[in-house]
Amino acid sequence: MVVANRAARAIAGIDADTLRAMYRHMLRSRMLDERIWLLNRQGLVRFWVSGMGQEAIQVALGMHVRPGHDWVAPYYRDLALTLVLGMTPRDQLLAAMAKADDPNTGGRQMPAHFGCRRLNIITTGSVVATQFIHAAGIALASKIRGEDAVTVVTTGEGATSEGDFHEALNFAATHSLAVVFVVEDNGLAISVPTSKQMPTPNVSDRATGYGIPGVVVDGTDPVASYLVCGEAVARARAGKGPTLIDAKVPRLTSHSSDDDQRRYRTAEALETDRTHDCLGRFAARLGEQGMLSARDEEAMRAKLLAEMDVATAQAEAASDPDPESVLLHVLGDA
Amino acid sequence: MVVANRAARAIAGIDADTLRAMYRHMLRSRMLDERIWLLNRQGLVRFWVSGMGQEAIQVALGMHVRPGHDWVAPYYRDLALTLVLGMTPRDQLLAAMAKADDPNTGGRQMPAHFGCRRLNIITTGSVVATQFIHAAGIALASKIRGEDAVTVVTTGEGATSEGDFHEALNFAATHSLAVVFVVEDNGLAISVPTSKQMPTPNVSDRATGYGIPGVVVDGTDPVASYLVCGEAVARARAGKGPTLIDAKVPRLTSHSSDDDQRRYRTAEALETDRTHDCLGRFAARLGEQGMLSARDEEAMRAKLLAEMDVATAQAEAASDPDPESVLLHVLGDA
Amino acid sequence: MAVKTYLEAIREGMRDEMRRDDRVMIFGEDVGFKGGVFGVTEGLQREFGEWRVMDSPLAESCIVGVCIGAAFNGMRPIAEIQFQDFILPGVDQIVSEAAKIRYRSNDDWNMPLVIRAPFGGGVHGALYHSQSIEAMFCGVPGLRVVVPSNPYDAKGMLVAAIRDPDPVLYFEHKKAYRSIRGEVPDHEYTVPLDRVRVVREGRDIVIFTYGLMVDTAVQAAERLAPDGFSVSVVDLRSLRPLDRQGIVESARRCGKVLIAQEANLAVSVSSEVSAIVAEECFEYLDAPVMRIGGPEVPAMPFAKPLEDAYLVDVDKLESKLRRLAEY
Amino acid sequence: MAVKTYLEAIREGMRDEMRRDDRVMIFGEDVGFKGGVFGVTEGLQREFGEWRVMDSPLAESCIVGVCIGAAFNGMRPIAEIQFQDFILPGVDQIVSEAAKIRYRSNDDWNMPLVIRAPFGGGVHGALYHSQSIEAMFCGVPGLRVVVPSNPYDAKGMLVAAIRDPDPVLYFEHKKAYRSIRGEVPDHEYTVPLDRVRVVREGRDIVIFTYGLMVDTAVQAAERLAPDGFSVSVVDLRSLRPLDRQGIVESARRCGKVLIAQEANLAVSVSSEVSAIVAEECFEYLDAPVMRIGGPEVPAMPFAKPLEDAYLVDVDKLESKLRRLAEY
Ligand SMILES: Cc1ncc(C[n+]2csc(CCOP(=O)(O)OP(=O)(O)O)c2C)c(N)n1
Ligand SMILES: Cc1ncc(C[n+]2csc(CCOP(=O)(O)OP(=O)(O)O)c2C)c(N)n1
Ligand SMILES: [Mg+2]
Ligand SMILES: [Mg+2]
Repeated sequence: MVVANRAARAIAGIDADTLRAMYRHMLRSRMLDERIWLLNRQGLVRFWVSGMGQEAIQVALGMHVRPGHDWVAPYYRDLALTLVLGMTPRDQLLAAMAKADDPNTGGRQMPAHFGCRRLNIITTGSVVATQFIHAAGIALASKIRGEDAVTVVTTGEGATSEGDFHEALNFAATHSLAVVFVVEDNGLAISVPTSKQMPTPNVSDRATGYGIPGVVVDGTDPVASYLVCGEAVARARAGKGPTLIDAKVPRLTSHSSDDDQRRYRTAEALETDRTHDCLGRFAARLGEQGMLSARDEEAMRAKLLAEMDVATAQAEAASDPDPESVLLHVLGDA
Repeated sequence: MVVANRAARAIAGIDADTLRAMYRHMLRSRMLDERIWLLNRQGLVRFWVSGMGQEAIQVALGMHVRPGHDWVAPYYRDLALTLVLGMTPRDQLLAAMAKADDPNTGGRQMPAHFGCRRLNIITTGSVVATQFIHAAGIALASKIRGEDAVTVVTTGEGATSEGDFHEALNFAATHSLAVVFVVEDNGLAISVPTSKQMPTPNVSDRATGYGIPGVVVDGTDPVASYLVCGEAVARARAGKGPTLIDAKVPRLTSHSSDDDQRRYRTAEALETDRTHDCLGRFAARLGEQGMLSARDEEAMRAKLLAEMDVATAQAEAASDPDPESVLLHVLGDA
Repeated sequence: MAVKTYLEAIREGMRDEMRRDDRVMIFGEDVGFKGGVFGVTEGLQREFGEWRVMDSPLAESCIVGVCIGAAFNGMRPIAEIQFQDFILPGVDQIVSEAAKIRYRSNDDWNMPLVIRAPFGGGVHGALYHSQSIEAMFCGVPGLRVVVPSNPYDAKGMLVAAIRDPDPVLYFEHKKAYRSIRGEVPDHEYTVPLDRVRVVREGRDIVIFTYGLMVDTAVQAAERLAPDGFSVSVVDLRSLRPLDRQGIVESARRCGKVLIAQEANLAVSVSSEVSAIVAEECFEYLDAPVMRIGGPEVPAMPFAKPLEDAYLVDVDKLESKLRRLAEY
Repeated sequence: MAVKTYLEAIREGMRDEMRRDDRVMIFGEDVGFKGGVFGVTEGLQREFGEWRVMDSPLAESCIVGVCIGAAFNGMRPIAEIQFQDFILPGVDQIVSEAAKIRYRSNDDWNMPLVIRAPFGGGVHGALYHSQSIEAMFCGVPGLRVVVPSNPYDAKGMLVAAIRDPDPVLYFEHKKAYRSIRGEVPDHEYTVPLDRVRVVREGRDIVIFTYGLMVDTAVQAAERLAPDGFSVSVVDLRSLRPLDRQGIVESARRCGKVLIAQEANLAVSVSSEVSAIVAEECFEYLDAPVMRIGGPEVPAMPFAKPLEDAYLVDVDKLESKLRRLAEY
């Protein structure tokens, strides 16, 4: 990739290649997300729950994970995270269209119910908050075997009201397990604002009570997010225990394709969210630093668009699950 | 009651009558507790779970509750609390011997599963931690109706690991409900020490994360406990929201009559606990202040012993539940 | 009488009771300003205010437990669980607490509480937005479990549930919300919580069923009429307690019994109805008691071919019915 | 072969598997230094260390969820729930997660997990230390639910459960711990998780039962022998999946069926066994399928007269059996 002449070499110690890679991940996720919305409106995807606006923190986090070595317990908005780890637009389009070859669930679950054994991404269901405890258990196993794998787990802020959130933090902190808890805090649980969900504005305020670090970060700032996640992962890997990260993000779409947020949010709130979109601001910042020219960006988009087109075509052409397979995989062979 | 000549009028603003009343409550509970252990060894009580060592905080709390106006969600060690509120040794002996007239449960539940509608003591089961959320719900109803009733809820420290603890604190704090959460922290959940239960030594450390006051108090010190509970109840009554009190207490007995703590605790630990017995130290303190002479104390004991004897005889003579009543009270009449 | 949807009938039941009794309140995720993810509580917060139609945190044990607490303290709460699938974090509060409060306190306390939740599939809801897990509660003494199948019952049973002094789980088929319509009186009425309803009278076979499957059963029954088979359809309405007498009467009269449900069969409502028939109708039966329901797989998958394969539709029900008719 | 208690057999099953396979670990309240409230894990922490026999916090969702996580990451965890009654805060992790992991991931993941818990009454445990709520899980696809009735099965089925690639709920009758003894081989063996065991052969009536009630049933059966009634006793052993073939064979051979259990009857294992018999044995039955179990009340009370009234003992079982014999 051509870099503008008097380009900076790094921002806050993160080199230009890494920053460009991060931007590309974010853009790729956004374009895939937009594609899936389009397919939803065309009737080819029956449900979608989007990650738009939350890409920066996800990509920042994913950059520190060693795929297949570390462990990931994601939630449904983590499209960008799964791409960073090695899943592909084709994988997620197969899922979106509920095709037999969907590597996440074989078309059995709604789209955005991520999972991939090869990459140590555990299978996720729809019941929020259960994955917190899984993450603690995964990290316990790593600790018992003396491995340095780190487990990262993500969630929305609403789900932190569930008891499982507390049980997981309590256990992980008690045994200094290598877990990074990341809250992608978009201020809403469907229609319920944080003020009716919890008594303080920051989930990370809870950290003190468990004797672990709690950090608030602008989750739309890839640089700040990268640094915070890097520190938390390093801490975990060094055996120093969990960190609770509270990443503030906007929710750029309705809760899901079955929802219409204009019915419960003001026009101003929607506009404010749009001004917090991570993508354009990051492109501008990289541009200012001479790390990404408008031409670079256009070329990147063009390539990604081609990727989306191919992947869409492949997914559309793929087979539906066999009706009789509904009976398979309840129990294995003893 | 005769007060020694140059007696102090108060300790820390608590007048002598109140202090003596508190001592009497503590002693009465202790004597009843000892009586029930005796009956257990005689085979007349099939199970007992004791409050010995935890009387001071319970009595201190109970002194601030307006019985029948405020609400109480107790746990199984709260014998002393129930006595302060107005239940009697006879009531609890009927329960201990599983008699039909047991006002708590009619002999249906194990002893120490307290409840009394007349006194707004909700019925309690054995599943720990569920009562936290009930307390929040009770307080919500009071708030909706604009009443100034306060709800107090107690627990051991082990039970705070349950998700319900978090869900209750989160909800009560979000809506500034009039709940006082009291942890009777004896350092053990059956055999599991705090160090394996939670990451910090004090449950009250959690309070910050919910934006509410958290206080550690010596739960064997009736004076300190009285002040802390008084403040929390006043705060709640004034509509300023919940407080989390972490009262440190010893566990002077095995977990229950089915347990033998000598199998998992050291002789030193048992001895340390004995030196933290609230009862003798409070008697001595009142004695030093001229508020309670040895003669007063003996007279008090003698009266209480007579009460225990009468109550024991009454409970022994009371009827067992009718076998056919096993079918009653599953559903009411619609 | 106005024709209303199943959803409107439920909303009206709540609204009318809230107007009559200010102890009635609603608590659940998104029930307030948004009016619930299905719109069942739409408009109610505007009428009754933020405290009586209250958004809960995202925590089901909290939803149920807070309602239990409020009921201790004189309220008549209605908890809304967003999907029946998500009731499980609240199971301990329902089964260990609500169900046992009257019994364990020897009648000192009782628990007037309604827990509403949408269940059922066929709405591309996949594993966690399609389940029918009511059986889990139908074995629990101290609970009532009811499922209305039409707007009239929906309103009348909900009003009865709100007035009932014990915990009632009131499950609504989410596909019925806007697809099932019927006449609903404007005046106050209740429908008993523990009586079957004979939806269609027949002589040869009786189908016991509940929820949206009542409709499917009526359609299947009609398909057999031209062939001279006369099929009863009985809506169970109450899954706990079951109306033993109502079941036995129809089973004895018809002599052939089919139990149909959307849920998987093992250890379910279908099992208990079959066991009751076995106990009480031995000398009246002309054929084995048959059952049809979901397969023994964890839940309904998302992909359309899999969802279709999972669901009992009119065709599948008809062919089972013919097998029984021809026995 | 040495004679051991039911409790010793369970402990030995865990110990042997832990020696053979260092992925096996135990996690639960008080299981470590104390060795569990019943002493089942006594001595195991000494042998295997604090990490493989680990005291959990007092939090059942955490117990199950941590074991799920550990199983994702290559371990073979055994969760101990202190009493079956206290499994309910962990139900979501069991039913929404463990049971659905293989299916929802399209076989990408599986969940080799054992959850042990003592159930049953007659030990003055009152409402919350006496329950038999296994039925709640027996309708859940993706789970295995087993109950051993004797030391030989207890060890062999536990070893099989640990090696099984899916979640197994392994329920132990707490009154059997020290009261039931039997021969237990020292060598390695397993007992299949899904086969009934014919405990006693008879021609006239078959009793299907499980857990401690197997013993009661054998005693009741013997009381009828002098009167010329020949009674089979079949131990179900696996409550999910039920051994359909094993049930049908005995039911057909005997023609009269009694199902006995400690749990209340509605929507229970007894219901499903009855429904299976109804479906498969219609032309073989000489009498109605009968059931006996706990009453429909929330749980067993504490007072001795109430506990006795609740429990099915040999006398009650005998008189039910005589009614069936005389039909
Ligand atoms: C246990 C449970 N209850 C309810 C739901 C329904 N539900 C799905 S997403 C959601 C809101 C989640 O909000 P948050 O955790 O903030 O995540 P966000 O969607 O905002 O990213 C709810 C209530 C669920 N999936 N699981
Ligand atoms: C949900 C649940 N799990 C387990 C138990 C069994 N149990 C009863 S008391 C207890 C320990 C409680 O410890 P703590 O909360 O510290 O109270 P303490 O007995 O020390 O006062 C346990 C594990 C229970 N009653 N409820
Ligand atoms: Mg959110
Ligand atoms: Mg304790």
